[in-house]
Amino acid sequence: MKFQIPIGPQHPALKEPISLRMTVEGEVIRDADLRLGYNHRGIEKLAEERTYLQNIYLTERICGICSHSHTTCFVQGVEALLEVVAPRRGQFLRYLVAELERVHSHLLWLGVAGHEAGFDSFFMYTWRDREVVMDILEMISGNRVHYAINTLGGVRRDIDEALRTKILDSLGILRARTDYYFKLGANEPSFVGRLAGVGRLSKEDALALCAVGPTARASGVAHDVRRDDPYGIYGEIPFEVCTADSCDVLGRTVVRIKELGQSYNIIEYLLRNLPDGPVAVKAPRRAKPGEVVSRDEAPRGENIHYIKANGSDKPERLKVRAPTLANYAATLARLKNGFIADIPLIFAAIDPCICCAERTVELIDGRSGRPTVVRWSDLRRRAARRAGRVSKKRNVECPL
Amino acid sequence: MSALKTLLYVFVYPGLVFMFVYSTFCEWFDRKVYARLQNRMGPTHTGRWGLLQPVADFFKLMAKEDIVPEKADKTMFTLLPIFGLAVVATAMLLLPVWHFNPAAGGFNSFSGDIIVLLYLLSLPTIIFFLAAWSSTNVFSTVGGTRVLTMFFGYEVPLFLAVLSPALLAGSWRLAEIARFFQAKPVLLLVNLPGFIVAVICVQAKLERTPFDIPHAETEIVGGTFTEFSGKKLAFFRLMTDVEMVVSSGLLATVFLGGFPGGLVLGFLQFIVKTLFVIFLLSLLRAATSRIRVDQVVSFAWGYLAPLAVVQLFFVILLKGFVL
Amino acid sequence: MLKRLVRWSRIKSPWILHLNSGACNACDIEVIAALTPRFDVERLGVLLKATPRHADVLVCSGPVTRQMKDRIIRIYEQTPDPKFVVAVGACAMSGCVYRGAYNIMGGIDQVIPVDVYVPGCPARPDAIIDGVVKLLGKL
Amino acid sequence: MRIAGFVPELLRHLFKKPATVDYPFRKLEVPKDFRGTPFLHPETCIVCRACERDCPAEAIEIVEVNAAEKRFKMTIHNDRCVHCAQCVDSCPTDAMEMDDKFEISAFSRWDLKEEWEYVRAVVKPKPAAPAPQAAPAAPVSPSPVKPSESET
Amino acid sequence: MNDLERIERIKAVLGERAAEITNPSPQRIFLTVPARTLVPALEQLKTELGYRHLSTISGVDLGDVFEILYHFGYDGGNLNIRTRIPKADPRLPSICAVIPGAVLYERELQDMFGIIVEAIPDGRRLVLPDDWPDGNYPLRKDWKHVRAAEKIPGGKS
Ligand code: SF4
Ligand code: SF4
Ligand code: SF4
Ligand code: SF4
Ligand code: SF4
Ligand code: SF4
Ligand code: SF4
Ligand code: SF4
Repeated sequence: MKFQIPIGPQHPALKEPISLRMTVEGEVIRDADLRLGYNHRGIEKLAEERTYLQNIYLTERICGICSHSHTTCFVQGVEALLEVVAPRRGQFLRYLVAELERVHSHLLWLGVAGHEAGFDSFFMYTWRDREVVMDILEMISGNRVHYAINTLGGVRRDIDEALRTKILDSLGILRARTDYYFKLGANEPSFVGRLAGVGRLSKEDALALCAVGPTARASGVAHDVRRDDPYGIYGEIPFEVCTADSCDVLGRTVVRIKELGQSYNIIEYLLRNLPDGPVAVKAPRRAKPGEVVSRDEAPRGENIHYIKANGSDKPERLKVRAPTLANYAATLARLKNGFIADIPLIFAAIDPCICCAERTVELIDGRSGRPTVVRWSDLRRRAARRAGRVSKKRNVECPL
Repeated sequence: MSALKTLLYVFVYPGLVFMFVYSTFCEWFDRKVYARLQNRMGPTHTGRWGLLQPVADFFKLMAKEDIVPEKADKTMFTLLPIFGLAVVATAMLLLPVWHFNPAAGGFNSFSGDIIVLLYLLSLPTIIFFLAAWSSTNVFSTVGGTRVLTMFFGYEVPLFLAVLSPALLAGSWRLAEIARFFQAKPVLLLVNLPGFIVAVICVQAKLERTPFDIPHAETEIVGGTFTEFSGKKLAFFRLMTDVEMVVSSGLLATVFLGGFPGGLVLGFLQFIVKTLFVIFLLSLLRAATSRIRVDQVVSFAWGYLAPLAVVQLFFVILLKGFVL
Repeated sequence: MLKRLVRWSRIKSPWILHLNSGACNACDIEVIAALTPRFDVERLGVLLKATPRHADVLVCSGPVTRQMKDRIIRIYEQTPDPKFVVAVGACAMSGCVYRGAYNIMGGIDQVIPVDVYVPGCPARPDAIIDGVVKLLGKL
Repeated sequence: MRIAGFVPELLRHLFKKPATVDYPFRKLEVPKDFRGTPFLHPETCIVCRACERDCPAEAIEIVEVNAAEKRFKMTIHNDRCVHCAQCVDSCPTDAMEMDDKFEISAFSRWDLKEEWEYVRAVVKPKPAAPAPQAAPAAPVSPSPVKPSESET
Repeated sequence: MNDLERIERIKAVLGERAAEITNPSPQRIFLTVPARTLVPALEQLKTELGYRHLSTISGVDLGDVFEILYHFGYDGGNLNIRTRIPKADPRLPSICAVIPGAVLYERELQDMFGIIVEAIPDGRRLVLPDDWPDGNYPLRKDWKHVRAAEKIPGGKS
């Protein structure tokens, strides 16, 4: 007997609208379908009508969590098309902001994960500490979220000595807090039990389904664009690619926390070795016909922009693929032949903000069309039960 | 005179007026403590220190449009909130405060009132369930089922936990239990495990984290109350607050030695002791993450109930051999 | 007297429902950030509610995408009176950088009436609080 | 469940000052380069329309009121502006500037539109091209009428 | 392994199928493969040379033809496989059999360009709204969007 399950976006409290439809047979999902479009704005078409300069601000607004990674990716590509190279100080600042953004994004993710688990105090504490990063970013760029710091040929603002020391000081606080959360996470068995063994994505699957970012890294796939395809100055920065072998949600959490530490190191390195000089060079407005593929490592994984120029001051084509979409593909295919009970947890694992995945699931009987309602919560309960069994069987060790 | 006293009892203290004032105060206290534990300020600008916040919430809701969903069972939907409030108000009257005189009988103090009180405290759960059921919203329905599932988890341990002090005191009357422990305060320590069990059960009864499963907003929106708005929601909120006061009052009576000392001192004792219990509840709320329904049941039966039973046995042995 | 009481309570206890109709996430994050310790809107009696039935103020962010239009209207209708709508961010006011995109209907006010517009991209949490406070001041 | 792990931290904060800034009663300070609201110095605007061209959000609109008098009207649509300060960077004569106001919420979108009506300014080109963007938010182009960045 | 070696290897493996292969900038290789032989070519590249991480698929409307680019990431750079199909008959073989992760990108192509991806395992609409009129493909160059007039409530105060 086959059912159809649409998930969302009827949920009145949803944050960002997406929808999932699944066909299930008993407990097993036979087919999963993702329905985007609730948040589709048509940015790619719009980009063809805007100049390169305007497009920086447009790509920034693809997403408000990793806004900087999109502009970085875009600007890198356009700089290649325009044949300009950003000065070294400009590049240092650009990637400084990128790493700060990674910190803010991972802290945000931790908080939301806590909130999703009903652990509001944890959420409040991580978000309080996130404000430290937000303040730094605001001081550097003049805005809390859309930093608008990238421009063609460099960055728009410089930092002074006072700010430099201030950031270095703040790093101490952040490091201490991150260590604390690390310990708290490791010591809270209910939290660990909830995450371990859930949403398994084997290394083979992660590779076959082109997963990116922490999702892939938690499956032991050491993909990191910063190292694989070094852009900007990443070739000269020492850092480690953090991976975990547990292939589950817990692994993804661990990878994220470890990456926080790496980011602090990178930030420190960048600030200590900040070269002197200008932060930007002048860039022409028109690009010669040509095409470029630009990639960068956003907090959630590989981000790729394909830009084709036609000689005017507007791109002929801008193709954007944000990391979450790449992971949706992996997740969707994984859902097939998986258990209904696993849906929420799998989603929780790839997604930056889990709140949106909180929808009702409606089971529609394939034959009679009469909807039998299965609730998200039920699914989650089943999921957890299954997870408990699985983890007991495999005796999952906490890698923390 | 006694008629006047009864009237005062019913309407002023601990009756309706006090009930309203104190339960809103307790909600404020709870919210404030919770916020402070999270390094926030909590309600601040509604009245002094935000004291009037729950009152404002109440009146705001009273003045709001009241939507009855089309599919809902209209009578049930409308009556349940009022009925619920009436139940907890009655329960409130059973708390042995004010004219604290164990010798005198009266409508509010009789042998077995502890059982009646516990029974009255179970009713809200049923009312929540019915409310959820009658609103026919999917989220509410889940909420309702969860309410019932949890009910079977925590109710028995709570009964067992409250039973042991009663056994120790050898009475089924709240006032006498309290008096017994006032006479022998050392014996209160004996009941410590029971107290812990009872606090956890009350937390579950009040559906607060980690037991806020029936209205886990990240999972099922507003849960039980998804469809309730306006007055009905206001009543339900007030009802939960009163339930909190009554439960903490009950715990304070049986585990913390009641509220002796006549009008003024007794009143102070009442406030201090209930606030202490509420503080514990808030701390519990802040320190935990939500658990799942099946975990509630297994936790209750796996840990709470055995602990309560052990406590009970211990009390029986104690009573048999030592006293 | 009663009127004043009601008015006072309304000012003191605005419960919000957050509605994203296709925003870039930044405004949403800032709305959530307003709940966290730094800004803590609970000081002012603001609680984030999960269902429109409990809400007084709809805090909308993001331009209205074609797909979300009907849903926004439905949520607006589910909210009991008196209800207010706060449009947070340039998107919710006018569509900002997405103006002219084929899947965008424009700001929230193209679909439901808006009471207060909070500019910013994203609006800072304090700006959002300021918007809500201004709205309350108008009551 | 080891609840106790978190309790000391919680209790510690009970007696600490909350991290909250009591916002509407105590303002938060914005950093010195905060990007607030753009505004125009009409006396230096030469109507080169560079700001209008570069604005990503169609927030700047310049219309000619009277061609003979060279009167122009600029509208900044604050309901569209994304506060990116690109107009400030683009303006060759520094006629555009950002202030640090961000609490500009209004009850009507019309109240968010700011207008200036002015006669086109004639400004001498600045003597030397400043080192491009050495200073934050420095004007990008040295030439007043035709930003040289436009064609290369 | 540097770019040149990679190119040599690709040439060796694909032989005839590699119609054109360029290396416009370091870490970027562009390879043109005819649409007919796309799937076997990808298969070979995957099994023999290990190009298995598909980043995304881009479509470009070049007037009479659609150009489709498959962006593959590898350790140290990026391989972009280009293929062209006529706009009059926009048919493209699905590569999901080789790269299972490609399905969302292929669905996006269908939505946005009206390309018919043959044998796609799941061809439902992905990004466009439910009430989107059929036959409108936003990313085609000849498709223009007419803005609806914006009405600002209230008058000037
Ligand atoms: S990035 Fe994709 S989903 Fe987002 S607007 Fe562009 S086409 Fe739509
Ligand atoms: S992955 Fe996408 S949605 Fe998520 S933060 Fe990055 S750009 Fe935004
Ligand atoms: S997970 Fe985050 S990005 Fe995804 S829909 Fe939810 S809120 Fe939006
Ligand atoms: S995470 Fe949950 S509670 Fe928080 S805003 Fe999202 S839906 Fe609401
Ligand atoms: S106003 Fe700006 S920050 Fe807010 S949703 Fe729109 S683009 Fe994002
Ligand atoms: S700040 Fe940006 S959006 Fe606003 S007017 Fe200037 S260029 Fe336009
Ligand atoms: S760029 Fe400056 S000078 Fe030119 S029109 Fe704008 S404000 Fe005037
Ligand atoms: S170059 Fe001339 S036409 Fe072009 S924007 Fe500048 S002033 Fe206008």
